[in-house]
Amino acid sequence: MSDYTLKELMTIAAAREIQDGDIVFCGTGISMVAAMAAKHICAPNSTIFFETGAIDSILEETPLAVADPRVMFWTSVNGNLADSFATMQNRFTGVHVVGILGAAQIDRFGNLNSTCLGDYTRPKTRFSGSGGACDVGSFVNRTITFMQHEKRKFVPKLDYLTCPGYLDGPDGRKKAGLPEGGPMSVITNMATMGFDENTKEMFLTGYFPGISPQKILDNMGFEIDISRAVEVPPPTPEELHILRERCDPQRLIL
Amino acid sequence: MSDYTLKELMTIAAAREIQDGDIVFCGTGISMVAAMAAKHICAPNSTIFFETGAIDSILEETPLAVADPRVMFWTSVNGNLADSFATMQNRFTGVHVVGILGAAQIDRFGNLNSTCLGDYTRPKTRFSGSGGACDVGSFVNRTITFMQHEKRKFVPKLDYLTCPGYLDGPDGRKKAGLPEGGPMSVITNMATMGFDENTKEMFLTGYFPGISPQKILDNMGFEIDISRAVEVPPPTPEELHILRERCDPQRLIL
Amino acid sequence: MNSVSDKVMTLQDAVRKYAFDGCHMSIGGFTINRNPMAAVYEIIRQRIRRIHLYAHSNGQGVDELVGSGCIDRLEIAYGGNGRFAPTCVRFKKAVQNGSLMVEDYSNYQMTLRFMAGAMGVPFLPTRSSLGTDIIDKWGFSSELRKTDNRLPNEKLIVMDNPFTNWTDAAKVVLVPAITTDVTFIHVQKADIYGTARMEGLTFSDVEQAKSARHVVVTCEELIKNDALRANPDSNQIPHFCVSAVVHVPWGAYPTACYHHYDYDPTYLNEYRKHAENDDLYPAWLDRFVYGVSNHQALLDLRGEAALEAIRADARTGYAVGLDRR
Amino acid sequence: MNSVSDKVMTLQDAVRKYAFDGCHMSIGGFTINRNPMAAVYEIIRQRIRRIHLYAHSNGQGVDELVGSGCIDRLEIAYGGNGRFAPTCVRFKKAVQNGSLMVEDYSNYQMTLRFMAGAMGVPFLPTRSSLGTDIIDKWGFSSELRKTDNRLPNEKLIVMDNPFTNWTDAAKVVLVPAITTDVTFIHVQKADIYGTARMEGLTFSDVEQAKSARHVVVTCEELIKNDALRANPDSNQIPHFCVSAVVHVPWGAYPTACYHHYDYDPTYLNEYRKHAENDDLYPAWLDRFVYGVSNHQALLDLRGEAALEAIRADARTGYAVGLDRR
Repeated sequence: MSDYTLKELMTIAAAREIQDGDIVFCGTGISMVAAMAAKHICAPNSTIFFETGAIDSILEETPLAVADPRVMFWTSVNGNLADSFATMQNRFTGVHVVGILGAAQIDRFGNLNSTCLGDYTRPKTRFSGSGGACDVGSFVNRTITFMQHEKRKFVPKLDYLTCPGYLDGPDGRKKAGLPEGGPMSVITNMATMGFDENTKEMFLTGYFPGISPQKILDNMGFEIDISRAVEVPPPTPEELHILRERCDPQRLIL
Repeated sequence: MSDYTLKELMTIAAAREIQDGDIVFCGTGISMVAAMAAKHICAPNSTIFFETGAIDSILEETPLAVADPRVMFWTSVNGNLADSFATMQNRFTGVHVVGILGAAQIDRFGNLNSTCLGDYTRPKTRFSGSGGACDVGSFVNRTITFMQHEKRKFVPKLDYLTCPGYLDGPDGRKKAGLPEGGPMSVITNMATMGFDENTKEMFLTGYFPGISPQKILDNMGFEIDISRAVEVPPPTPEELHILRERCDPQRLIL
Repeated sequence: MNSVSDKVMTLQDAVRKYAFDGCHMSIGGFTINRNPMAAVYEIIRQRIRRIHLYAHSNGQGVDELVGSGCIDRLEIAYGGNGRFAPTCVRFKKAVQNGSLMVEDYSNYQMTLRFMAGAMGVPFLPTRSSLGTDIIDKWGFSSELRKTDNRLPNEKLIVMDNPFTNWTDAAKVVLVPAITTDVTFIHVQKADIYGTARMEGLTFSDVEQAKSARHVVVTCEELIKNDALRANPDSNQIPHFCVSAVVHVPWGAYPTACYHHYDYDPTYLNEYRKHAENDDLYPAWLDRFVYGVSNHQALLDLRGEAALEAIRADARTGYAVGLDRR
Repeated sequence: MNSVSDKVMTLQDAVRKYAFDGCHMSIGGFTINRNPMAAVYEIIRQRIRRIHLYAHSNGQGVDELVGSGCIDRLEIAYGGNGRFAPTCVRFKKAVQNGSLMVEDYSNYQMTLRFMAGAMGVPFLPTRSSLGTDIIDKWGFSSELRKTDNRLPNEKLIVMDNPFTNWTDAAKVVLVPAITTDVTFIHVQKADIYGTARMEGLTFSDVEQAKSARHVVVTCEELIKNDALRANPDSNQIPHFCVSAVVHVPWGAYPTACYHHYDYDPTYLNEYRKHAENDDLYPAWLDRFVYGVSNHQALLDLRGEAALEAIRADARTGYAVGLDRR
C-alpha cells in the first residue's frame, strides 16, 4: 500500500542525490520541485539556480517555466543567460554544479535526445530542442535525468544526440574535448539508475516498491546490469509533507 | 594680442571637429573638456562616453581620471569596460564613435606610441601603456589626437607602435585586418593636422595665430605638406566663456 | 541609430519602418516572459513574410510568428513554452510538415552568437556541444550557405585549442556572430531617446539589442530621461543602440512582465488548444490577432477581469495565488 | 568556494589564507577608484613576494604593490593614475631599472582575458591591436613560457577568420584566459555569504572575480542577506564565487568609493612626491603602510578632517567642491 504518487517518489529520489553545498541547475517541472525539496531534506546549503540567470530563488509558488516571474523574486542575484551558462562552463564553479535534465530518448551512456525522431531536416516528431540541456551536459560535474520508463525512450541509438553524457564510453568526453563530469543518475517511473565508474554504462541502482528488475528491463531497449540494485525506500511522511506543503502546494507539477 | 591660453585654443580646435550625433570617447584631461565644450558649441546631440563604462555623463565638475566618480553621476547608463569597448568594436555603433587620444610619439600615418622609449623589455623611458588607446584606434571611425609639438614626438619611426593609425599607408589597416576608419586630426600647441584622403599621410590643415608653417615643420621629425594650411580661428568670446564657466570652472585641466 | 533625438512612434509605424519581407530578426524575452507580444501581433497583422528569425527560447512569440506564416527560417535553441507547451505547437507542426527550415543550437550558443554580434567579433568560443549532433547536423546546407551571404559559411567550427591545453581545454566550438536587421524587445521603462531599463532577469535581451542594426523598444512606462538617470546602474540599453521607442502598456501580454503583470494561463491554455487543431487555429488568429486593430483592442477583447487577475502584486512582482492550472 | 556559509573574517586572516608568495593575483578598481587599498596595504605589510599581478588600469593599487616590492611580474594595460600620475611613478621606475618584468595588453584585451577566465574558455577574440607592437613584442619570452605552466604558451595569436569574411573581419586576435589564485575587490555592500553589490561603474571587477579561484571581498557595508535580496537586479557577485568577506569601511581609501567618499587628492599628491624620490619613499612606506597595524590605524593617522573633506555628497556620490589641485 502506498499513500504517495509515483511522481512524488521520483522527486524525492532525485532530491536525495543532491549534496549539501551543491549549486543545482533546474529545468522546468519536476526538477524544480526536486531541487526545492533537497533544500529542505538533505542539502540546506545548496543553491538553486536557473539558466535564465536567477540565483538562489525563494520559490514561494511553483514556477511553470524557468522564465516564470516566480524565479526572479527575492533572489541573491538576478543575472542573465550569459552569466548562468558561464557559471557552469567556469571550472571553479562548474565542478560544484549538479544539473537536472529530462529527455525524449536516452542511451546506455547517458546521452540524451530532446530534438527529434526521424530525419533531422524532416523529422517524424519534433521536440523542443536543446534549450540549455546541451550546455549543462557539456559543462557540469554531475547530471540527474528524469525519464519515462519506456522501451522507445531507452534506445540503443539516439535519433539525435542533443546533450552529451559519456558519448561512446569511458574516454568519450575526453576524446571529444569536453570537461570531466557526466551523468550521475537516471530516475524513471520505475527505477533509479547509475553509471559504472569504469565502463560508464548505465546500471540499475534501485527499483521502486512493487516493481521487479525484470519488468524494468522489459521496458528498456537495451540491457543493463541489475545485480547491484536494491529497493528504493519510499518517501517518508516528513518528505511527503515537505513536497506537498512547501514545494508544490498548488499541485501544479506533482 | 590674445586673451586665451594655448590649451584653450587646442581644446576649442578639437571641440569644433566633433559632429552632432557623434558618440565621443574621452580620455583624461583636455579631451574631456573638448568633448564637454563640443556639446555646448557645435554638437548638442553628441554623447560623451568613457572606457570605464559611463555613458552620457553630466559633468558638473571636471573628472581627473576616466574612473573619477564624477563620470558616474547622472549618466544614462553606468556599465563596465566590456560594454564600452564593445560599443566601439560593434560596427553599428563603432562607426559613430570619435575617439580623442594623446601619445608620447606619433608618426606620419598617425600611429601612436604611449608605451616606451628604447628597448621594450628594458626601456629608457616607460610610459603608461595603451590603456584603451589601442582599442579605440583599432575600432572607431575617427580619432583626434592631442600632441605636444616637438621634434622628438613627431618621429619617422615609433619606438613602439601602441595604437594603430593608418599603419604603413593607404592599405595598412585593411592588410592588418582592422576595420576602416582611422585618424582624423592631430591637434598640437602650434597647429592642426589632417590626413590625406589618398596617401593617408599627415598634412598641415591649420596653424595657430602667430605660428608660421615653417616653425611648425622645424619642430617635427618628418616633413609634411603645408600647402593646404590656413590660420586657425581663435576661440570666440562665447567659446571661451563656455570653456571657463561651464567646462572647467575650477581650472583643473586648462 | 546613434542620435539623442525623440524616437517615439506608433507600433504600426515602427513595424512598417523596420520590419520587412525577408528581414533577419530577433525578439526578446524567454518562453512565457517579456516577449514583445504587441510587436509580434503587429508583425503578424502587417503580414511580414519570409522572416529569418533568431531565437534562443523565445517561446510564445516564436510560436505565434511561426503559426501565422511569417517565418521561413528559424535558428533556435528551444521551441517550448514551459508547462504550457513542452514543445511549441505550431513550431512542431511547421517543422514536421516541412514548411519551416530550422537549425538547432543550444541556449548558450545562441546567447554567445548574439554576444558576438554585440561585441563586433565574427565568433565566440565555447566547449558546449562537443561530441553532439548539434555539431554534425546542419539545418542549412553548405550549398544554401554559398548562395546566401546573410548566412555564415559554416554552422559552427570545432577547433583545437590554439593555446595548446591552456585552461585544460583541448578543443573549442566556435559559433558565428548574429547580426540582425531588427530586434524587438519589451522593457519595463524607457525614455524618448531609447535608454531602457529591464527589471528582473534580462535573459539575452541586452546582447540581442546590441547585435541589431535597428532596435525597436516597446515599454510599459515611457518615463522622463531624468527618472532613468537617477539610477543609471539599473539601465541596460544605451539610447544610441535604439531606433524606435513605442509606449505599449501590457505590451508583453499574454506573457509576463515582472513587476507589472503575470502571464495569462487562460489565454495560453486556450492558445494551445486552438494551435493543436488546424481547423480551429485560423479562427483564433482571426479573432485575437487579425480581428483587432492594435494591442489595446486585444486587451479590450480580453476584458478588464482577465487583466485584473494577472496584475502583479507589489511585493513579489507576480500575481500571487493566480489559478494557473 | 561554493557553500552558503558565513565567510566573514579579518583582513589579516583573509590575506594570510588566500595570498601567498608567487601567487597569481588581480585586484579590482580603476586608477583612483575603488581599488581594494586596505587589502593592498595588508598584502604589503605581510610582505607577500613574487606576485604575478594581472591589471588593466588598476592605478594606485598597482603602483603601491610594485613600489613595495611585492610584484615580480605584471601583465598590464595602463600604468597611470589620471591627473595624479600620467605614468605611475614606482611602476615606471621598476620597469626602467629592470626589477619588474612587464607584458603589455590593451584595456579591452585585459578585460577579455578576465572574461575568458570567467566564462571557462581558453581565449576570446578581438580585432584590437592588429598591426601593432602589442602583438609583436612580448614581455615573457617563448622560452620562459615553456618553463612555467602558469603562463600560456603564446602571448596572443593572430588568426584568419575561420568563417572567412563573416562580419567583414578578415582576421582576429585571440587573447588567452586569465585565471588567478586570488582576486581582491572592494564593494559598497556585501552580506556574510559573499553576495556583493557595486554601485556606479563596475569596471572589470565582475569578470576579475569570476576568473579567480578565490575571491576576497572587502566591503564598506556588511548588510543583511535580505537587504540584498530586496533588489537582486543590483547585485553582481553571487555568493558561490566568494571565499572571504571582510568588513572594511573606507577600504578603498585613498582611492574613491562612489556614494561613500572621494579620492584623497592630498594623499595622492603626497604619495607621488615621495614615490618620485627614492630617498623619501621608504619613509613614506614606513609611516603610512608598515607603521600602521591595520586600515583603521591609517585612517586615524590621516585624521578626521582629512576624511571629512572627501566624504561623498548624498546627491552626487562624490565630494562636491573638493580642492583637487
